[in-house]
Amino acid sequence: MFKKILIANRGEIAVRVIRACREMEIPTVAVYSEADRPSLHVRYADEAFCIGPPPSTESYLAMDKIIEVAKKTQAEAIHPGYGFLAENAAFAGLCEREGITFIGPSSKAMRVTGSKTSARTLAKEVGVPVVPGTTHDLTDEEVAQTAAEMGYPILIKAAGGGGGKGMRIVASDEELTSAIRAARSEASSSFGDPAIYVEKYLQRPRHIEMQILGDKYGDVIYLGERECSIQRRHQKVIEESPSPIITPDLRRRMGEAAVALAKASGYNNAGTMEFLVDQDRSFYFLEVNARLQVEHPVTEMVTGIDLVKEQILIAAGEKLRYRQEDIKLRGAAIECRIYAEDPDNNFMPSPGKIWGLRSPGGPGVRDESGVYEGYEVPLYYDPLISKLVAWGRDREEALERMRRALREYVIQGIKTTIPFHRRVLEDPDFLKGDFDTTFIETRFTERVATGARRHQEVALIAAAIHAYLKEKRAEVPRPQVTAPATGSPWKMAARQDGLRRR
Amino acid sequence: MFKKILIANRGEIAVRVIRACREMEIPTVAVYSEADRPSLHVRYADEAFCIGPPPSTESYLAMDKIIEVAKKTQAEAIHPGYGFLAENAAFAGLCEREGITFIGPSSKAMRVTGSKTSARTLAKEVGVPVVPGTTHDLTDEEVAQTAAEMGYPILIKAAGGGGGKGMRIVASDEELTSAIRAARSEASSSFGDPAIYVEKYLQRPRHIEMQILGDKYGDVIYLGERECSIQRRHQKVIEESPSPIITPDLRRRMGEAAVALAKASGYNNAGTMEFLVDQDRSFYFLEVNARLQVEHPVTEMVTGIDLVKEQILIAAGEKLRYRQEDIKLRGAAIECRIYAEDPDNNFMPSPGKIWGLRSPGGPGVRDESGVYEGYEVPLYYDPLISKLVAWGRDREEALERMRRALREYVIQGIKTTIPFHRRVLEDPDFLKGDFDTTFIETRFTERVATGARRHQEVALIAAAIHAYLKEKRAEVPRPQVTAPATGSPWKMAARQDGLRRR
Amino acid sequence: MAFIATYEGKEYKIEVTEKGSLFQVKIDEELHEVDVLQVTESLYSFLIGGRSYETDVVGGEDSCSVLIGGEAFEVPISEERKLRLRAALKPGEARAGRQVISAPMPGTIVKILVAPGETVKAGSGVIVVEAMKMQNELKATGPGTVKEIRVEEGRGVDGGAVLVVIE
Amino acid sequence: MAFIATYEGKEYKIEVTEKGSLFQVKIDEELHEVDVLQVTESLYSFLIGGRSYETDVVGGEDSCSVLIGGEAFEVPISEERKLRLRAALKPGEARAGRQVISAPMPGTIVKILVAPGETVKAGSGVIVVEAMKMQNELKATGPGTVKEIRVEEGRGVDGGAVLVVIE
Repeated sequence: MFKKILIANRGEIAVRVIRACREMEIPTVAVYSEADRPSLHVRYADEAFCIGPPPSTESYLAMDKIIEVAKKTQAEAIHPGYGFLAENAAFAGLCEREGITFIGPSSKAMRVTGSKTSARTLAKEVGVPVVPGTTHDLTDEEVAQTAAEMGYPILIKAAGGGGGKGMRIVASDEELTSAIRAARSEASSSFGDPAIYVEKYLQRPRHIEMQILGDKYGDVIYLGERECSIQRRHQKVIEESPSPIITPDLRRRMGEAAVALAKASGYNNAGTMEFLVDQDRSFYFLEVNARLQVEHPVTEMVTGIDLVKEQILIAAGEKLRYRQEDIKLRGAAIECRIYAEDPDNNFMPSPGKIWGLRSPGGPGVRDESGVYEGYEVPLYYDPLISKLVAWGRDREEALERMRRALREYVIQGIKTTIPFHRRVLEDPDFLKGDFDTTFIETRFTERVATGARRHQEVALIAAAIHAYLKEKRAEVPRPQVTAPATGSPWKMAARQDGLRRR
Repeated sequence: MFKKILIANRGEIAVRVIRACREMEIPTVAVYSEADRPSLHVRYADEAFCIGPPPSTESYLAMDKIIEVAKKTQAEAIHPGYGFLAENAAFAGLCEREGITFIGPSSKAMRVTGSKTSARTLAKEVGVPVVPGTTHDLTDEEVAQTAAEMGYPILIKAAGGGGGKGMRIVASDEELTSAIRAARSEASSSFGDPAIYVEKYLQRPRHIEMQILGDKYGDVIYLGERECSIQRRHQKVIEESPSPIITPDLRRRMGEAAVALAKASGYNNAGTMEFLVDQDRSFYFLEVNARLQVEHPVTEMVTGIDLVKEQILIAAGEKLRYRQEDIKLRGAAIECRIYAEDPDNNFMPSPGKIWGLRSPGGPGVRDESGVYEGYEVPLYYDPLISKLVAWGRDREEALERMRRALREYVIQGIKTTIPFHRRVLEDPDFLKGDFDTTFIETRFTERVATGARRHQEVALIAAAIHAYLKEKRAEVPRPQVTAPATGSPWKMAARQDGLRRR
Repeated sequence: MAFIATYEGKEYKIEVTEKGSLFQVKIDEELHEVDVLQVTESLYSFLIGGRSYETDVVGGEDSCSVLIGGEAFEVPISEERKLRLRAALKPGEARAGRQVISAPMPGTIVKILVAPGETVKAGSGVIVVEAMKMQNELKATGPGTVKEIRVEEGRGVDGGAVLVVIE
Repeated sequence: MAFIATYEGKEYKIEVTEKGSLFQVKIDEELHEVDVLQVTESLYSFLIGGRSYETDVVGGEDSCSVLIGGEAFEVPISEERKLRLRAALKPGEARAGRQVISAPMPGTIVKILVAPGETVKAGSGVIVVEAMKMQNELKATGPGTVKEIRVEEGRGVDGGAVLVVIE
């Protein structure tokens, strides 16, 4: 087994990987940008090294610096997390040449699956249907030409990666120029590569993906699907496993298609085959995510398998520990992505300081967080601060628990998507499982102002008492409190002011 | 379903029950003593009423006051948690007469199983072996006489309840008088009943219990065993499911014995049949715990069944939702009880204020806590502040995760059993599953002073930097900090002092 | 102490009195007895007639943000005395026919799409701001002429900073 | 600033210097460069030669409790200057042949098992204290005569309070 692993990432996913390493008793090395000294992954790792200024192009995407730290610390392997260098074949290749194990597929498999051209060609070869579209990296002129031939609506996508970054849906000629500009610019800053291509935009499909695991000896299994249709701005926000619409037979057929694709491309390690599923339950291969996915916990909770540990074991050359018949789904799991965004203001990013934090607990609830009270969410990176996951005996119980957990979760100081998730989890269509990828934008009505507002009177009382206590503190000279060894003098002062009743 | 449930308990178990009610969308009523206004269960419930002074005899054991609150709030059912009134047949009977559903077995079943005499008689009738001993409530003279007849060592136990309260092991005549006095006094203050009885003390047995669920129509199933041999002062501190020594055949035989006992006593709702298991794997029935157990989460995690919800459904008159063949154990779960006690000072209680709290998270970890940062653990009650539970694919992974979680868990301001658990989880015999109920007292060696102390130098550096910063703050007049809307001014001051690097 | 609070357009007079271990809060003419436990500076546990409310309150100068059971409320509130004082001093302040495009959050100016003096239509893109990897094109809300551009491409800006003025 | 710390009987002289964004800590003659982030008043993140330490420090007057990776350390530490000053002033202070039975934690006196003037053996029970539902019988550590009983049955006592003196 590896004697040390470097994690080339930040935030909650870096913490997630460090936790797996701690369980396996493998020492870890964190890297961080100058903006990330206070980040949790720096505290959790055994070693930590600064690799440059805040912009990710100068730090988390700076391959040479990361390799340098790995060599200096004698890390034998690098886990890339997701985003940043996770699907960068050049980086995987660099690791291979430097004799460091990249925890993910080989650079060769990554090139085959990372280029959408060859992935789709491969799919056709093994008989898996694909969504109509181009697969080349197109020039601006080629995009316009393809759009004209194919007819609107079309989808512009970044060749370099996923996650909705660099993706634009275009409904007409007028929108095309600014959409191309925006897509290239986002693609460039997110993946270091402005290449884009075009796909036909299907009407009201579901986005469903298959998790696979493959070892270095050609063995591949699938671990069930994830339903990822709840998206805004083409970015997933709620995922679940199993999908409410997948039958055991459809699961088997999609799983076998995913395995066939993986085998044909010589894929190993954890990976995801993304599909669109039509209203008549036909499925179309979309692309390969040659990495761990953000939503991997829902699969972990229904299969009982720790995907990060399996990634590490596979990268270390172990054979798969499971056969297909060992994989059994139990119950249902759902994930809500908690972003530092304002759901009442078009999901605008809301960086800033977290003044108060109360995380949910209790049965069936798992919070994968990268933040803490007092932490300042920086501007420079993806605003995902936590993944809240709930497991239940069935979908209904998973939803019950998620609702309960969302009620317990309080993050103060910044806006988050928690209120948005609460609304989705009360939507009758969502509860029935009746939705598609356009659900949030077209059918889900934000009930921002219409809610019951049951607590209006209490809100007035709360505001008045808070204002009263503030005024009182301002008037009376603060008593000389001898600060205790630890703890907040504010709390002490409040106590001494006689606010604590009974 | 019930329109409202009152929870006649406090702390972490009250929070646990409220969480189940929230998931089922049943409003809750909390009761609290004057010492418990700051307790978490008061904040979590929909309604909360003070029922008297801190001593539990005047509050949590005051049946009339609790019934009065239930009537006032129109609560249709009462969940007793564990401890306090949970196994009090008089209270269950009072609820029945007042037309309030007691969430637990009927008062009749409770009398049959609660009296150790009839429980043991019943066991003999259905052919389940029992540990030798008396079962009557004995006078001091009868205790002495029985001890003389039976021979030392003997065990004095409280007739009114379990959990090690009111229990004393007596090795010789000289210890007897003070042991009787202590047992009666503890039994009286814990269960409101000084009755005690005597049992032969078996050598090096394992303490293994069977979880059962029975509905009001005579259907009973078992949900696998819990291994509870890791005890100190006859009180469980670490529990796991499954037990490392139980084979599928032994599980079936013990499960069937448990079901037979439950059926013979007309038992319904959740309950536990406690057994001692000999070194030759013979099992002896010990007693019935006619309530939810502290360690119920390990069973929940391996079966996937929420026991508190099942209790509520059964009490509401629903039929069992599972048949025996539906119960499948998956993986392994382990629980560490986090007590406010000093493990380096003979587990002395350590009440006081929690100045700092960082709870563990991530895959497979569940923290059932009743405390928060700033909370003061009161003197008056059981010092259990949290139950930390870890699940894994197998026992090894559950242990890995528990070790990782114990490392993440920081509670400042009071002493806790966290360091003790860390030491047990590194003990080679424990890891092999080779232990019995005497393990902690006889074989486990506390490595308080002998540990590797890898971080001695860092500790010196940390102490010096902390002292330096304190001196510096004391010297320089504190700058006028404009307190932000929320948050600790200490942190602000620290920032402005330039302590936050990079 | 008396306060004036506004909620959904309606104004409320609220009087707060500390009374032994309880607070009495009178909203207009209705009296509420409140058992208050302040857990942290911004977290309160209130018991009002037996009902339990876990409530987070963050107070600015003239307004409180209140969170109860997941519902968020923005309550403008001031001490009555101070409010009267201020009202007597404050001059009128209004300005029309002018659009101020300001940064919705802290970020970096990626591209300025207009030039001073240029006329714009309602909905035309004016400026592109990037924060947390997302580009946002800010648009004119109505027609007008670009009067001022206060930033340059590539510059970082604070949330709320004025970027472009259109008249 | 210079400090004197003691650990496992050994005395260390430690010098702390703030140097730009780092701290230099010299223990006896060895120099350590420490990157310090104070997260809360008692939680620090230290980077020392690339190694990351999440460290909790709670400081009393003359001693710090330090927690690193689950290991707890009690480090007596004082500023050198103050220590010198105090050493010059402090009179000798020792008292022998005397047992002080004090409350190990806050609790209630359940029973006093001895009377003033009574002789006790090593290991005899002296007093029973109850806290958190557990009764603890405090015992004499050696033989002697009960000199003073400072409490009554049924009374509450603080942790550390002197209960019985035996000579």
